Amino acid sequence: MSGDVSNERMLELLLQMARIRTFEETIERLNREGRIPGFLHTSIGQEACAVGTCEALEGGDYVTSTHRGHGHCIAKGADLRATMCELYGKAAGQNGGRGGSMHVSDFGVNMLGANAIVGAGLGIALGAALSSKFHESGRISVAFFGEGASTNGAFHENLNLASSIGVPVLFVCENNGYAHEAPVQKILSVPNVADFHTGYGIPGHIVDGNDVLAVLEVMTEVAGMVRATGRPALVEAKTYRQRGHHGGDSGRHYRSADEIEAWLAKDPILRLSRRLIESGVEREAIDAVLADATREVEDAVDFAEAAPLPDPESALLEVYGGDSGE
Amino acid sequence: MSGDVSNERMLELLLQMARIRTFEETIERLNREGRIPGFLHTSIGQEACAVGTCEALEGGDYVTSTHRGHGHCIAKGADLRATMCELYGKAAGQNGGRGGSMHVSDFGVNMLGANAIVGAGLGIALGAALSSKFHESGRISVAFFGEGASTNGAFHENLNLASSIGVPVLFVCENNGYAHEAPVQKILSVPNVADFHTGYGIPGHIVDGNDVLAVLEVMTEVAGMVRATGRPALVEAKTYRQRGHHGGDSGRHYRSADEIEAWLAKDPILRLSRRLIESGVEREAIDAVLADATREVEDAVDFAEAAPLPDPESALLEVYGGDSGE
Amino acid sequence: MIPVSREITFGEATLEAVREEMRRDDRVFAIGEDSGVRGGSFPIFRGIAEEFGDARLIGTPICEGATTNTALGAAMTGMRPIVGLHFADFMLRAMDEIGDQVARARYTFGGQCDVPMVIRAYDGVVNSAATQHSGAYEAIFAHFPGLKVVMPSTPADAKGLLKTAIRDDNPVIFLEHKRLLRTRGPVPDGEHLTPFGHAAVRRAGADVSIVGYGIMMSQALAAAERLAGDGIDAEVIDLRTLVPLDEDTVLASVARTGRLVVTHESWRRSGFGAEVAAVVAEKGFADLRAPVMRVAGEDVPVPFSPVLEQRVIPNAEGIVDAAKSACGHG
Amino acid sequence: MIPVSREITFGEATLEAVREEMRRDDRVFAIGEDSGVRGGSFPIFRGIAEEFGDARLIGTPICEGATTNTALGAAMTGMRPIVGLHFADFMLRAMDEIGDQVARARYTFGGQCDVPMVIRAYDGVVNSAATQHSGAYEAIFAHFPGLKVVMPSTPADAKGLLKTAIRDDNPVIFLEHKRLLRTRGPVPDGEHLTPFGHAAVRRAGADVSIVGYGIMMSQALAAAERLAGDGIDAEVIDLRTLVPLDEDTVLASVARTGRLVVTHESWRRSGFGAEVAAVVAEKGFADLRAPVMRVAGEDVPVPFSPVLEQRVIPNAEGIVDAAKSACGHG
Ligand SMILES: Cc1ncc(C[n+]2csc(CCOP(=O)(O)OP(=O)(O)O)c2C)c(N)n1
Ligand SMILES: Cc1ncc(C[n+]2csc(CCOP(=O)(O)OP(=O)(O)O)c2C)c(N)n1
Ligand SMILES: [Mg+2]
Ligand SMILES: [Mg+2]
Repeated sequence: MSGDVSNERMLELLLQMARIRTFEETIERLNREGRIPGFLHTSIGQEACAVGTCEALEGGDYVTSTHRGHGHCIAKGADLRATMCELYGKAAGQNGGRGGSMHVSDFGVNMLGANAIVGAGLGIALGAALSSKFHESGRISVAFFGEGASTNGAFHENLNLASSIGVPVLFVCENNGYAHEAPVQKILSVPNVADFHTGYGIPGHIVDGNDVLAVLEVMTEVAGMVRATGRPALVEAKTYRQRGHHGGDSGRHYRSADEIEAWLAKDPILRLSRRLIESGVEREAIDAVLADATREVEDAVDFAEAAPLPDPESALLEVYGGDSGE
Repeated sequence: MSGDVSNERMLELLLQMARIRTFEETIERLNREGRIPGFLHTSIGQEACAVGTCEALEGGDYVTSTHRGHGHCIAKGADLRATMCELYGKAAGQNGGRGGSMHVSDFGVNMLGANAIVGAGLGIALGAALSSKFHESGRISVAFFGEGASTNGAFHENLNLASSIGVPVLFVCENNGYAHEAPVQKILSVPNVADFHTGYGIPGHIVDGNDVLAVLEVMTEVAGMVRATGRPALVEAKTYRQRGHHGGDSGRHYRSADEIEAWLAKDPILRLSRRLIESGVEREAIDAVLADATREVEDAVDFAEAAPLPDPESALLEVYGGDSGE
Repeated sequence: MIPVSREITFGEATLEAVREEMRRDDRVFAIGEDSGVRGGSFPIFRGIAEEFGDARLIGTPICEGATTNTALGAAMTGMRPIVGLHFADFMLRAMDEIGDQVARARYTFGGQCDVPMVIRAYDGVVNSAATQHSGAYEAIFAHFPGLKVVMPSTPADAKGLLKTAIRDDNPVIFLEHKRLLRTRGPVPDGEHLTPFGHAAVRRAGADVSIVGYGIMMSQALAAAERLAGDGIDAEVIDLRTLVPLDEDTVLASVARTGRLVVTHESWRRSGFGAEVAAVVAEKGFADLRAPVMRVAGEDVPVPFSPVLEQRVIPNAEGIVDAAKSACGHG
Repeated sequence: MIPVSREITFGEATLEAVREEMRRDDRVFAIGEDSGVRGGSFPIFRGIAEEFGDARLIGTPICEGATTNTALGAAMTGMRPIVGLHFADFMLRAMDEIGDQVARARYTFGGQCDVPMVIRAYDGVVNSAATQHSGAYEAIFAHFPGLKVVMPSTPADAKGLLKTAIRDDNPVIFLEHKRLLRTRGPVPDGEHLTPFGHAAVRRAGADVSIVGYGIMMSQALAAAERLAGDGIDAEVIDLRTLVPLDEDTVLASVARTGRLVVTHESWRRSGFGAEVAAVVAEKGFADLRAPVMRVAGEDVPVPFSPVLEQRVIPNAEGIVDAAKSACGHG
């Protein structure tokens, strides 16, 4: 399986995952140090989901995300400097510093935003897919969400609506085992979120979310089908949130050390690195990629540190905009 | 199947269905004549669902309903005079005339109300079941709802919540083929609402909703299981709305005459009458039951006609009540 | 002022607006519950499918929340949805979507996108529809920055304001009172747009300013007639849009009359009348010669029984009493 | 006035209230999202499971709507739920349930049942939580007849009002500002109940009445100190409960001072300050000697960046300016 991915492409996937990892480890520290304000939810350990999925997309495709959205944003091609500025609350952030971590976005690459309300991204992605259908653009939408979101009515309404009206949207559940402190089996009665597909007459798939090559393979197939048929699909990626729910949560008082250890051993970056070695790539080439990621993130930090804050008065602008229709 | 129901019991079931039928035919006319105000949604053709289900319950069990709630209310044992008064907007209605058709209720028989918001009754039934669990009363709750409600997030949230916390609530879907003008297959991608049971780890059943004996049999079994296990279940009764969505809708511009005819032939009262004849009951006995129903309803109308209107100033009372906690 | 060409109903006027804008701009489409979207008792998009095909009238299941966020996603990516949520009551089932998503997308994303969408619903009290089908929530929508809120009172405004709403690049909440739907009035032929933020002085007067919108306009005008009989010359102002609010017209009126009565059918407490009262109590205080009176719905869930229902909604008589009381103080 | 026995935090005070009432009455139970209900950053029911067992702290999935209607069904049938919805923002996802079901059940069913339930949530702006975690919707809840709305500003009131809320036979929306949770203050030992509908005069003064609630009380008191330095003697009134509203205390204060500044952190437009202004502009008009000023949140979705966030929330300085402006007019 996925034996046909070239070493070059694997190194590219590694770079993307390392970029997200380094970015999030860095902002985690900067947040603790008080340089980045607000709440942070990192996707450390889940990078293969974001990267494997976005790698299967075309540039014009749309993505929506959750409160845990840095990885999706970066994987979709968001500018690292601008994204870092957004986290710093600087004017040069994509949102002008108005959104921060829970609202990172880059409309330039059709990343339509993280969202702080569980389940809200699904409908927005559906609407973007409806646009694509109207425009006959051939674009599809991806809505990332957590397994916790599947306990909310928005999940059900949107899957049913998408199937009922027929639009090309790919619902991607990153099942990381926990919704804040709640283990998935406490809040869901089915073993797999993908099992819900039967209720909506759409295909459902499960993939190892810590194996970027497996994610890429499944997503390539499913995204292609969504594009070809103009109809929705549901994919569940089984993964794990290595950190706490957010910066202030160790994540250790409701999860066993053994469980965490076991998942660390399945770390997606580690796994791809091992795979690269097996495929004959030199350790140095891998290290060079990791160093590249570090350099990029450092550059973004330097840029954001030096960037100006927004003018306080600009807080009153952009509530309304565009043409007033008059 | 259901061969063990005595003729007496069948006649009792017939009386209950006829009572609802006559009641609704009567209020339909009174509404057209302007004597009963507001919107009316009748359940004509669906009586077997209400009667077969409530017959399987015990007196203390709770019921919640929808905008189409007269039948559920009467089947649960609500006082006919008071219910008629409520429809007239008279002071002697259970709600003092504040609710009308879409809010008929009788808390004296634990009928916790019709509800004009699609899907809202599910949570209220769930909460009543939670009460029963706290009180260890052995009571269960039934939430009646239409297949249209199963496209709303409230349906999904409540089935999942009920399963997750474990409460004795029986979700009864009356699939009458249409949500207002929309045929079920336009708004749902699964053939049966009961199919959703798999997503919530609860049992699901389908029953012929126009056969009161079949409904009684299935509900007796399922209600017993809900009571015994303290856990939810889902039953779908396949039935048909003989009338339009509400008084102002003929129901004929989006449904074929053939379809309507075919279902009229499956009328639940007709079917039970035929069955009674087959079981050796005299036509006279059946007619006597129907006459009883007519008399009861006429009595209720006479009572309601003569009953006083509420004092207009009472409109300002009962917004808050009970103990103010101070 | 308006060239009287023909009389049509309020409901017909809104359908004209939708049809004209859909012909003009193929990014405009309609979306709403399949049940009743085409016909039914409140035909919010009657005739649209016939002219434009099913592709431009998306019928949905009963999922107000998902429908609203879907419209948002479409609006963020170049379309111009008109959402029909039928009864305004059902908007409560999409309050997160309307208040937390639609209203804020443009601002939170730093202006990276426009959000050109209209959400239409029928609100207010009619014929014993009872509490869950009588809701009117304009005060709530006006609270959320990012939304515009429109409440027309005439067929001409219904058409002109709806066309303006559809062309606006911001989300517009467009609320149509059920009792207005069949009222008739003159509507100009041809292109007819009514700008936002411009109140209409429906009757000029010198003694007291009666400010309201929507269904209460007919009551306000009736009250003004009766007041005239008692020698009180009332000015009647129709706000037309609550957001943006035409403070200038209201303040200028109060500067002349010195007295203010605000009226709406929805609940008094924390209603939009309080906002108007507060604006005038601040910016027009020097002109005020009497207490600011509110004539609004009683603070109770709307009851079913006609005698009760009538007791809780405001009417011309209440406006007359309030205006007299204000003038008594003057 | 309050016998000072000990100082505890606002958050601890609410947990004391919950614990005491759960001990007192076994019909009282807690329900809320499983995620974080026990601990986490905002421990709305910390320690409850430990003392009362999982049976009386129902952990739910992420379904605010279903949870609220479930609590309603339990309340209608003899239980007394306390619902924890965490961030007030999430209440928008239960707006139909709160506004259309919970608020109206008693009235619509003609008093056949009581609805003894409390809905708790954390609201307001804190530390760049950004727009969807900074919401405060008291003006919306106050609009729905049938709800009571409580916004305590001190640990003592947090405890006393929450205990009163739990004993109330009507639904109570109980809103706790996130920035208040760790503030400390004296809380009396033993049984401590604070009645609804009684505002607290936090500082007596003769020149201007500053009326507010919740988080703005500290700003109002700071403003009063600064105003005192400028020779302006401000009275500071803490409403404590918005519904029922203690009109008498507010009107009596304005009768003495002739000037009113209303303040809240939530949005100005159609905010609760408008209601207070409207009540006084009607019932206290004869006493008013200056424009009624509102000092409230700017009408923008709360932005993330600290410099922007600070720009949009009101503070003592704004209250000082408004009070001076009012006094300048007097
Ligand atoms: C409607 C809503 N309810 C509650 C929350 C609070 N909340 C934020 S994240 C979260 C858990 C989400 O779990 P999951 O969907 O599995 O995503 P994960 O955090 O694991 O990525 C909760 C309950 C919210 N943001 N929105
Ligand atoms: C939340 C909500 N959305 C829309 C409506 C309008 N409405 C009333 S009944 C109905 C159709 C319901 O269909 P179904 O659940 O199948 O029940 P039936 O009418 O067939 O008994 C709709 C859409 C409503 N009452 N509540
Ligand atoms: Mg998760
Ligand atoms: Mg149906």
